[in-house]
Formats: sequence, structure tokens, C-alpha cells
Amino acid sequence: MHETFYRSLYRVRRVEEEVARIYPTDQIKSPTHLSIGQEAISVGVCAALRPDDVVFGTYRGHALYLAKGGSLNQMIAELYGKVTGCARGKGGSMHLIDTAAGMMGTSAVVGTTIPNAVGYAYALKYRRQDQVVASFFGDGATEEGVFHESLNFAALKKLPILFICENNRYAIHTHQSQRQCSEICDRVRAYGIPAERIEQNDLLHLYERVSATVTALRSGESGPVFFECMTYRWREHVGPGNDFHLGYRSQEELQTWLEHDPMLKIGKEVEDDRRSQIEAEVEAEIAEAFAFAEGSPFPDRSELFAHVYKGA
Amino acid sequence: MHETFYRSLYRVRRVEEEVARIYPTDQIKSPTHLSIGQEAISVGVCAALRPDDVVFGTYRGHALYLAKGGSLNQMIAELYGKVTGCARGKGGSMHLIDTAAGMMGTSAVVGTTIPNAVGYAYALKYRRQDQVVASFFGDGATEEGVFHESLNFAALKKLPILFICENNRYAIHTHQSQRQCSEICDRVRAYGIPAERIEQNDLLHLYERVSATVTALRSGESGPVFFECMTYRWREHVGPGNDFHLGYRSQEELQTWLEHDPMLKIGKEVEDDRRSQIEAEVEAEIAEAFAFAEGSPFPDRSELFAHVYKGA
Amino acid sequence: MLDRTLSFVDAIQEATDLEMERDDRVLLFGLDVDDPKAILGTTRGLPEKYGPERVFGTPLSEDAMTGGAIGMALAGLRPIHVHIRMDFLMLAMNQLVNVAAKSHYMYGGLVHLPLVVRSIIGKSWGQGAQHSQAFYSFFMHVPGLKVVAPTTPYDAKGCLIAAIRDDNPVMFVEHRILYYQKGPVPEGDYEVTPGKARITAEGEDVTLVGISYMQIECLRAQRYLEEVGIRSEVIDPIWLSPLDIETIANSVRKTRHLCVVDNGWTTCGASAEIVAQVLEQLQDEPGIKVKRMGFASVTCPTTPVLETEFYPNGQTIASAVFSLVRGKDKTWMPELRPELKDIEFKGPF
Amino acid sequence: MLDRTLSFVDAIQEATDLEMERDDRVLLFGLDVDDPKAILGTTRGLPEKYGPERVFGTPLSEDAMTGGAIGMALAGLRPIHVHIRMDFLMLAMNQLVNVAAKSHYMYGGLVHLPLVVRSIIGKSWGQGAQHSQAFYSFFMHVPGLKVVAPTTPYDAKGCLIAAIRDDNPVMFVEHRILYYQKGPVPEGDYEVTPGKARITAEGEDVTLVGISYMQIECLRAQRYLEEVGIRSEVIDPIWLSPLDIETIANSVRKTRHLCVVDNGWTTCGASAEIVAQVLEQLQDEPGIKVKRMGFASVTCPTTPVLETEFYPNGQTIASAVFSLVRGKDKTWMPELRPELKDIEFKGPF
Ligand SMILES: Cc1ncc(C[n+]2csc(CCOP(=O)(O)OP(=O)(O)O)c2C)c(N)n1
Ligand SMILES: Cc1ncc(C[n+]2csc(CCOP(=O)(O)OP(=O)(O)O)c2C)c(N)n1
Ligand SMILES: [Mg+2]
Ligand SMILES: [Mg+2]
Repeated sequence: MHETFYRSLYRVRRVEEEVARIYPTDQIKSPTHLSIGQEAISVGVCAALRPDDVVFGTYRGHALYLAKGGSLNQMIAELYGKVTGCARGKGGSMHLIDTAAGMMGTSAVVGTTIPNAVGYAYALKYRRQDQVVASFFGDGATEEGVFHESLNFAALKKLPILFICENNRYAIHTHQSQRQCSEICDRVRAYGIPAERIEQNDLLHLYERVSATVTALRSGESGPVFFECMTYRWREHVGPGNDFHLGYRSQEELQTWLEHDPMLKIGKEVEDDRRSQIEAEVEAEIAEAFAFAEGSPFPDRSELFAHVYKGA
Repeated sequence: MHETFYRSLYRVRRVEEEVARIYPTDQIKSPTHLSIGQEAISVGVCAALRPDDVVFGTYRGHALYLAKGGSLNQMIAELYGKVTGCARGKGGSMHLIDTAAGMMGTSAVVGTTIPNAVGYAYALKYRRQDQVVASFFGDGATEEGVFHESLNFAALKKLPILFICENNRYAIHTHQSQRQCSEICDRVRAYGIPAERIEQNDLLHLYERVSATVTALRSGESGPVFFECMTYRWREHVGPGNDFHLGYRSQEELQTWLEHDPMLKIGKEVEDDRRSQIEAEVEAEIAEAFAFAEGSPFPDRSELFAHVYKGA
Repeated sequence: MLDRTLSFVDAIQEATDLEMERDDRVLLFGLDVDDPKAILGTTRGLPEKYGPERVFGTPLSEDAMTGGAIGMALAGLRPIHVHIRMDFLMLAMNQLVNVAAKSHYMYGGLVHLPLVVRSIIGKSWGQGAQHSQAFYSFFMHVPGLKVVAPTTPYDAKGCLIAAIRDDNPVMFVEHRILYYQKGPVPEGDYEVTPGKARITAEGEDVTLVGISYMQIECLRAQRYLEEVGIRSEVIDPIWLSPLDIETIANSVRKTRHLCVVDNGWTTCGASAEIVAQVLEQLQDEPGIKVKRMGFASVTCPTTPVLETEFYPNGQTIASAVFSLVRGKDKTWMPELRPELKDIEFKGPF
Repeated sequence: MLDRTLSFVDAIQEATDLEMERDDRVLLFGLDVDDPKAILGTTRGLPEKYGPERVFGTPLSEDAMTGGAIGMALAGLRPIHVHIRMDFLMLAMNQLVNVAAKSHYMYGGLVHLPLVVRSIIGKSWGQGAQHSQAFYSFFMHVPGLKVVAPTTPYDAKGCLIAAIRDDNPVMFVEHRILYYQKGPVPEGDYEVTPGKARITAEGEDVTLVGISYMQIECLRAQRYLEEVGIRSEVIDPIWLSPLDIETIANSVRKTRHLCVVDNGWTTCGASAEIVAQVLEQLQDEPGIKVKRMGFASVTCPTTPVLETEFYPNGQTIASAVFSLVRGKDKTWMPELRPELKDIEFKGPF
């Protein structure tokens, strides 16, 4: 298990570091919200899911896409705006999707995929299917009314859905304390939905708790479950760089998260040569993905008018 | 106090009974949502407010408008579509307003006046004024996302606002239990807002509790307070008649509310001759209001294009 | 079969029932669809027949329920989401405009959304500011959505079946005043397919395009105009997106006069689009006269004296068309003819 | 004074500052208005100067914060509510359309709402489906709202001051690409009042109406068209509601050719309205040629190769106008002229 986790964490981290490295060359013409520092949440939850379970995410979706098994080649190609991208270059970094892997999409408008996930869960229950849905969103998204409407409906209909709140404390540059005045978990419990807070990017604990929950969810009877996952964004809100110079948060705040970096922690549990082997494999995969993206063609101009309507 | 309450309750009740009586004559061409059975909530809360406090309500707004001191003549004229109406005949029963009395308006779209009330409360605090705002809405309105967004902001900014939920258990013909799966008060408390439930149309208790709360609110420091007021709509959702034949609720359900009718209860506390005097005065006032409405002219056709833009 | 007549209400109910019988992926939900009034009868009997998982009322949560419908469609279901007032769609705009309209394109065709959003326009009896609006121009504006506003029971049934079978989000717009109109409706299923307008009356002198309920008023105007010998060709676009501009433009090429009467505001409305497209197409044919009519450019008032002024009607349309055809300086207003107060639909097929 | 030049960003910031200084009823709020990036600089320094009660960031609650702004306006304040993307207004439509636009009329003039809603349109760099939309036609459609989309720093400042002083809800639409354009901006306060368009270049052969950012592309097209001897009259409507159709119609009466270039979709858009109104006014003058340009009728794609096709630009506009003026069969596409890549604003005053 440690090896799987390490590979997944290392892979997501390194992919995004490469994206950040390439970014200044202007080959990626798409606003990019990196998950660096938050990988453990997507990795931990998705490891507890089945391939045929589905997830919905946000514009900060690289980690989720990869953790759920989305095609790396297609993701990088999408960032490059190539026709081989997961959305044929039409969606960009903020709209990753890989339906084959159960990655059902992401939105650039905060909170909008939450009810989509709930509707999908309704369909699963209606069809008596035993898959589950996981809806990923940030702390800021919980301020949108649709979050509450979604909780109420999901609880009312006892839907097989996991709500995963990645609480990195910030909405862009504004701290949670300036936007909310009570605990998110308490707000969720008020709907009769079990809510649990996972501290400090604790991947293993998150994985255990989600695994335990998901089994009950599959029966279609237990109803929704909520996890508030405390995590931290290392880089700027959007773009490849750091933003501590802006002064809205301190380098010290970052420090404690660096010390608890799940990748390093779990890396220690993997023998050195095994680890270097994994890293070598991942590096090769990444190099190949960027090569694939660079080598791929842009969509033909005629694609502008394709996909407006299905069957038209 | 009993006399004041009785006068107010009797007045609202009788006004709406007259509206219901006139309705079939088709002189009132406006969808009318009667508060009959729910009068005690508006009466109890408004009695605890100052004339310069303000309230926002819903399409079911006759009781609130009258309890807050709105002009009866102008209300009936508005229902008749006359130019002497509180909105010059342009708003109808669903859009009553009397700014002089602190009745700031009502909406036909559920939940929409809640954030308006919150914004008004923000203005009061910003100006260091010691008035308070009371926002009235139904149990169904608490399902709209904007209700939650409004609670969060009001709590965050500690605004001088009372949230008054008139819980009559139904949204049109659908019982609360088919739309919600947990207590409204618990949902509100999750924002750190004190929430209290007043049972059985208990006017006197409501009046005491609101009076006690409002004083703290005026300081501008205490922050919002929520009251869930259990009450019951006797008539059909919209229109003058009864609707027990529809079968979505039972005559028995109504029975217990009839037995606890605050108007009768409080009426008993008033000496007979005093009571008959009050009733006579109110009847005269009502008769005059309907005469005023019937005698008033319709707006001139040129009014169609007035009031689209201020100062245009 | 053709002499079987149904009300608009029953046509909607029948179309829904047929499709739900045919395809168990079709779901029906929205506020009060399962209550005793059954959305003015359009959902009557369906909760009992299909059960509470396929037909259900919802909480008052338009935004989340619209997002939910999208999620169901992503999962392969074919939801029908009902709103008793089109005005309430303003709470669902984010999901409709930013998600439903976009998904198929934004994801490179990987997903599609078979979704029908029914909504009803109110009129008269003091519906007023917030219960009378028709927003279809908003949805025409945004690529990725289809929009239909049928007027006859025949089209109501055929368009709803077509909408349910369409793989794209379709805004299905109903007008409450049409609900009690009766007309011939064949049994069994048939589609009135997107992008085809219908000529409801033939004439040589002027083309009247009547949208939604205004189609009825245009048919009334056409009768009035006969009094003064003006022969109107009346067209019902039925589908507003895709819009059958050819049928309209061809008619105008013949009549040289176009009057578009919308059941909504004219500014940036459907009437603006139709007039603009027709004149773009016919700009090599000088001398074409056009006129737009619709809601007065004000908020809808409740008092009857002002509300009647707010809407065009058969007489005011006839009067405007008279001046359009005979010249600005010529004016005429027909006497009200009671027999034109109600028009029974005659088809066509 | 006239040679003081400011960026669009600084013009917005200065207008806000001046009005807040003048009138303590003016409040400024919205997501991130008080953060280090200060809405790309347009709110820079204001939180410090006016304090957290007058200038504040909000929770992610567009619906309630819009409703809140309305409540503040009802209480006599003059709120400015800022949205970093116009796309997010879809979450505020209910309050904007059903409440803000309606209140003055629906309450018989008893209340009014002095309210400014600022929103920014995105473009380029893969903004894509949900970060690139311009919805002003929605707000033009609904009576009771005013809409303005300035292009120059001069107009940005003057229109914002006018909007803040207006007693009605004003949708103030900004285009991000304009933010770094510089132009002359007088010190002190002045208003660019509603309902007056500006002729930004005079010409005899064709009238180019460029809305928002497309005004810049029209000015580029005008330069290109000089190469082939076509003299363009370029008009910036500035205010879309109320719309100064007279200035446009008078120009077309002279040039006989109208090309409206919108920074949005054309269907039921501002370009449809302008074309329809002009042709309604000029229908006694046969032979007027019209053309609409705007976003391609698709969702905005992120990949650069498709995004460039999505937007009109100086060259494609010039090419279309060439065929409009010289005849369908005549085609021409200008060579890209680098010096036209960036246009410094020159005024006018
Ligand atoms: C509805 C909406 N409002 C505002 C924005 C602008 N915005 C983009 S990301 C963001 C912060 C979201 O914070 P959070 O949900 O915590 O997610 P995080 O970025 O921290 O992962 C905001 C306000 C948006 N995209 N959508
Ligand atoms: C946003 C919105 N959705 C739906 C409706 C239709 N509708 C009118 S009243 C009502 C029920 C509201 O119930 P509640 O809030 O409990 O108020 P009550 O009528 O019981 O006083 C509904 C659903 C509406 N007016 N607005
Ligand atoms: Mg966050
Ligand atoms: Mg209720």
C-alpha cells in the first residue's frame, strides 16, 4: 500500500512541478491551479474508491484527475491545447474529464459540480447500482447556497455520495475566518450527515476512514458522508509560482505543512531502491506525456463548430 | 397589552375574511395568499418592534403589513388595483409596501427578501443606528441556498436582524418532512446564531422572547437571532377558500390549531364590552377601507410607463 | 384520429406518460409535480403510475435541482425538470448557462446532456412583476441550449416528445393561457422536430410571426385584418433555437412586410433576432417594412387597467399592421369581435 | 490636464475613490476587493483609506451579496458590488432581474435602488467556457436596469461616476483586455452621462459600431479599411441601456452601411437590437446594408488555435466590411500590421 500511495503522490507532485516548470515557456495557455501540497486528499480518497466509482472536482483538478486514473497523456495534451487532450483542447486545465476513469468533470465556477455529483448519485440509487460518487470542493465552496441545497437533497434521499471538502483555509487570498464564523462540520451535521475532520493531510487515516464508509454507502441505504480534509496549498492560487510576498499568509504557516508532507512521510516507508525505481518509472512516464503533448497536433480550425449540439 | 393584541389579531383576521368574501366578485384581480391562522406571528413580533424598525416579508404579507402599521386603506386599494394603493396598483397583494411604517416590501419569489433584509441590517450597523430588521419567511424558504448564504453573512458581521420563520409545515401542498430531514433550528445554530422554537402560535411567549432579544440587538453587538414560529395556515395556499378536499392534509390537523386560536384565547382576557367596542371600531375601519378602495380611481393609462427608472 | 381533441394540459401529460412508458431513463421532478394540483394537471396520474423514485417533488432548491438534473443526465438518465413559473429559472441560470449549455462542447463531445426543463409563463389576474416573465431570449443567446415554445396541443405533445428524445438540454416553454386551449391531437407518439416553423395561415400582404401565446393573438389579428382586406400570413416558429428563419424569410420575400409579435420584451429579444436575421437575408430586396411588438418596455403591473396595456392583443396588432402595410399616416383600430375572444385550434398537420 | 494619462484600471480606482470621498453612502464590496491583488488594482488603496466597514471582501455567496446590496440601497446607501468575472452573475440573476430591476416600478416609485454592479469580462489565455462571457444583452432585455460598457479610461472614470450617482441599478461592464490600455483622463470628477454614444472616428462609407473591447478592434479595422479607401465612421455606444440609437441611425443614414461588432454572441444580443432598431428607423430609406459580428455561435474554447477563431478582430472585421461595402462577391483580407496590435487611446473629449 505504501508503494502505491508513494507512486501516486510522487506522480501528482512531479507532474505539477513539471507543469510549473514549463509554464513560463507559454506553451500552456490555460489558467492553472496547482494542487501541490494537497495531493494526499485526492490520492487517499481515490485509493478507497473503485474504478467504476465516479468523482467530480474543481478547476484545481489535476491531482483528482490523476489519482482517479485519468490519462496523463491526455491531461498534458489538454493543457497544451492539443486535439489529443481529454477535451480535445477545448476545456483546458480547469475542465479536465476522463469518463472512462470515472472522472466526470470539473468546473471553473465554484461549487457548481456539487449538485451535479448529487444528481449522479441519485441516478446510481435509482438504478440500484452499487457505485458511489465523491464530490470534491474547497472550503470556499461551502459558502455557496448550492452547497446547502445539495446537502439537504442528498440527505433527504439518502444518496450514495461522499462530500470531500479540501480545506486549505483560503479562498484565493482570503482566510476562512474572514468568510465564515462557525465549523463547516457542524454546518453539515445539522443535515443529519455524519461529518468528520481529517487533520494535517493525514493520508493513511483518510484512506482508512473513507474505505470504512464507502462499504456502507454502496448498500444505498446509509446516505451521504462528509469529510473535511485539512490541507494546504503551497503555491499561488493560480499559476506556477509562490505568493508569500503578497503578505496574506506567512512562510511559517507553510513550514508546518512542509514538515508533514505526506509524500516524504510515506516515502520513508518505502525501501530506497524500490523508491528510486518508482521515481524513475514516474519520471519516464511524465517525460513521455510532455513529449506526447508537444508532438500532438492542435485541433483543426473546423473543430470550432463541432460539439455545440450532440447529433447536429 | 391584551387589548392591543386582540385589536391587532381581530383586525388582521377580519380584513382577510373580508378579502376572502369579496374575492369571488372579481374586484380583486391579484393572487392572494391569506395569513388566516398565522396572524399571531406577525402581531407578536411587530408588537415588540419600534415604528422605525423595519420588516421584510413574503407574498403572504397582509398580516405583516398590517401588524407593522401599514395603511389599511392603501392595502385594500392595492388589492383592487387602484392608484391610491400602496404601490399605485402596480404591485398587488404579493408586493405590499409601506416604507413610512417600516414595511420594506415583499416578494413573490420565495426567499428573495431574506438577503435584502440582511443588507438593510448591514446599513443600520454601518450607520450606527439602533433600529433592527426583522425578516419574515416560511419553512420552505429555508431550503433555498440564499437563506444559508444570508445566515452566514449576518452571523459573520453580527448584524442587528431577527430571522422569523413562520413554520406552517407546508410549502403549498407539500409537507416539510418531504422536503427536509433535520430541524431548521439546528441548521441555524450551526452558524452560531441562537435559534428558538415557539410552539403553537404562542403570541404572548413570542412577544416576550422577541422583546427580550431586540434590546440586545439594538446595541449592534449581539448579532442575529432566529425564531422558528410554529403556526398553521387555515385556508388554501392561494385564494380565499379551504383546501381540505385536496387530501394533502386533514381536517383533524386543523382542529388542534382552531382550539389554540390566539385570537379567541386573548379575546377571553378582554372584558366583553371592551371587546365589542374594539370589534365595532375595527369593523368600521374595514368597511371604510373597502369603501375607500372601491371609490378610488384606477391609475391613468399613462402610468404604465411611469416608474421604470427613477429620475427619468 | 384527427378528430380526437385534447387540451394543452392533457397533451403535455400524455407526451410525458408515453415517453416514460417507452423509456425508463426518463424521470420527472420539480417542485409540486406530485402534489394534488399536479402542475395544473400536466403531471396528473404520473406519480401513482411511475412511483416516487421516477416522479418526485423537490425541496425549494432550484439551483441544486437543476445541477442535479445535469448530474442525472451525465449518468445516462433523461430527466424532465419542471418549474411552475419561468421567473424562477433566474435561480437556475448558473447551472443552465454555465454548465448545461457548455458541457458537450467544453468536454470535447465526451459527454452530452439529455435534459428537458419545462417552465410556464404566467399572464393576467395580477401575476405581476415576478410571475409573468418569458426569458427564452436568454436561452436563445447561449449556444448549446435548444428552446421551444409550442402553442397548440398538437405541437405541445410533439415538441415535448422530441425534446425528451433530444440529446441536448432543451428549454421547453409553456404559456399558462394556452393550457385550456383544445385542439386535435393524434394518439400514440410523434415528434415535432427542432428547427421547423409552421405556417398557420396563408396570406399575401404581411407576415405575422407570433411567438408562444402571441401566436393566438396573431391569428386573431389576421381575422381582424380581413375586414380591411389585408391578407396575413401567420407563422408559428415553434422552435426558437434552432430557429427556422428560412420559412419566415421566404414568407417575407413574398409579403414584403414583417411584424413579429413576441410574448416577451422586444429589446434583445426573440423579435430583435428574427427581424435582424430576416433583413440580413433580404438586404438585396429593398423596401421591406418591419415591426416588432411585445411586452411594453416596463415591469408587468398587476392592476388590470395597466396590464391590458402591457400586452399586445389581436386588435392592437391588427392596428399596427394596418399602418405598417398601408403607411404610417394611415390608422385603423378594429372593433372588438367577441367571437374572436377564443380560438379553437384546427391543426394543421 | 488633458495630457495626464491613466490606465483603465487607475481610472476605475480613481472614480471610486473620488465618489467615496464625496459621499459616505458609497460602499464597495465583493469577493476579493480587499485582497492583495485588489481586483487587478481597481480597488487598490481603498480598503486602507476607507476601512473594513466601507470596503470589504465577502464570502462566496453571490446571490445573497447581491440581495444584500439591494437591501443596502433600500436603506439609502449606494453600494458598489464587484465581480471579477461576469460569468458569476449567473448566480445573481434572481436578485438582479426579479428584484433590482423591478423594485422601483413594482412599488409604484416608493423606493429606488442606487446600486452599481461591476463585472469583468475575460479573454484569451484559455479563459474558456466559463470565464469569457459577456451577458449585457440579458440586462438590456429587462426594463429597470441600466447597462454600460466603457472602452476608454476616460469613459471608464466618467461612466463609473455617473453610475454611482445614478438612482437606478447600473450594470457596469468592464473588459479585462482594456485594463492596461492607457488614455487621457482629467483629474477631478466628471460624468459621462447615460444614453449618449460617442463617434470615435468619422467616415462616409460605413458605420462600425464596436461594443466594449470590440471598439478597439473596430478602430483597427478602420485603419485597415483606409488601405482600400473605405472610410469608416466608428461609434462607441458606451451606454447600452439607455441606448443612443439616434447617433447610430444618423450615421447609417449617411453611410448606408452598418456593421455592429459585439463582444458577445449575436443571437438576441446587443448587435441584434442595434440592427433591428436602426432598420426600423430607416425603413423608408431602401438599400441599407447591415452586418453583425460577435463571438462565434459556440462555447468559448481554450486552445489558442480555436480561440482566435472565436473572436472577431481588426482584420476579420475589415474583411467583412469590405464585402459589405463593395458587394458579396468582392473579398479582401488585409495583411496583419503590427503597429495596429496596440492602440493608444486619444480621447476624444
Ligand atoms: C461562483 C464563483 N465565485 C467566485 C469565483 C472566483 N474564485 C475562483 S477560485 C475562488 C476561491 C475558491 O476557494 P475554495 O473553494 O476554498 O477552493 P481553493 O481555490 O482553495 O481550492 C474564487 C473566489 C468563482 N470561480 N466562482
Ligand atoms: C423560488 C421560488 N420557487 C417556487 C415558488 C412557488 N411557490 C410559491 S409559494 C411556495 C411555498 C413556499 O412555502 P413556505 O416558504 O413555507 O411559505 P408559505 O407559503 O407556507 O407561507 C412555492 C414553492 C416560488 N414562488 N419561488
Ligand atoms: Mg480553499
Ligand atoms: Mg410553509
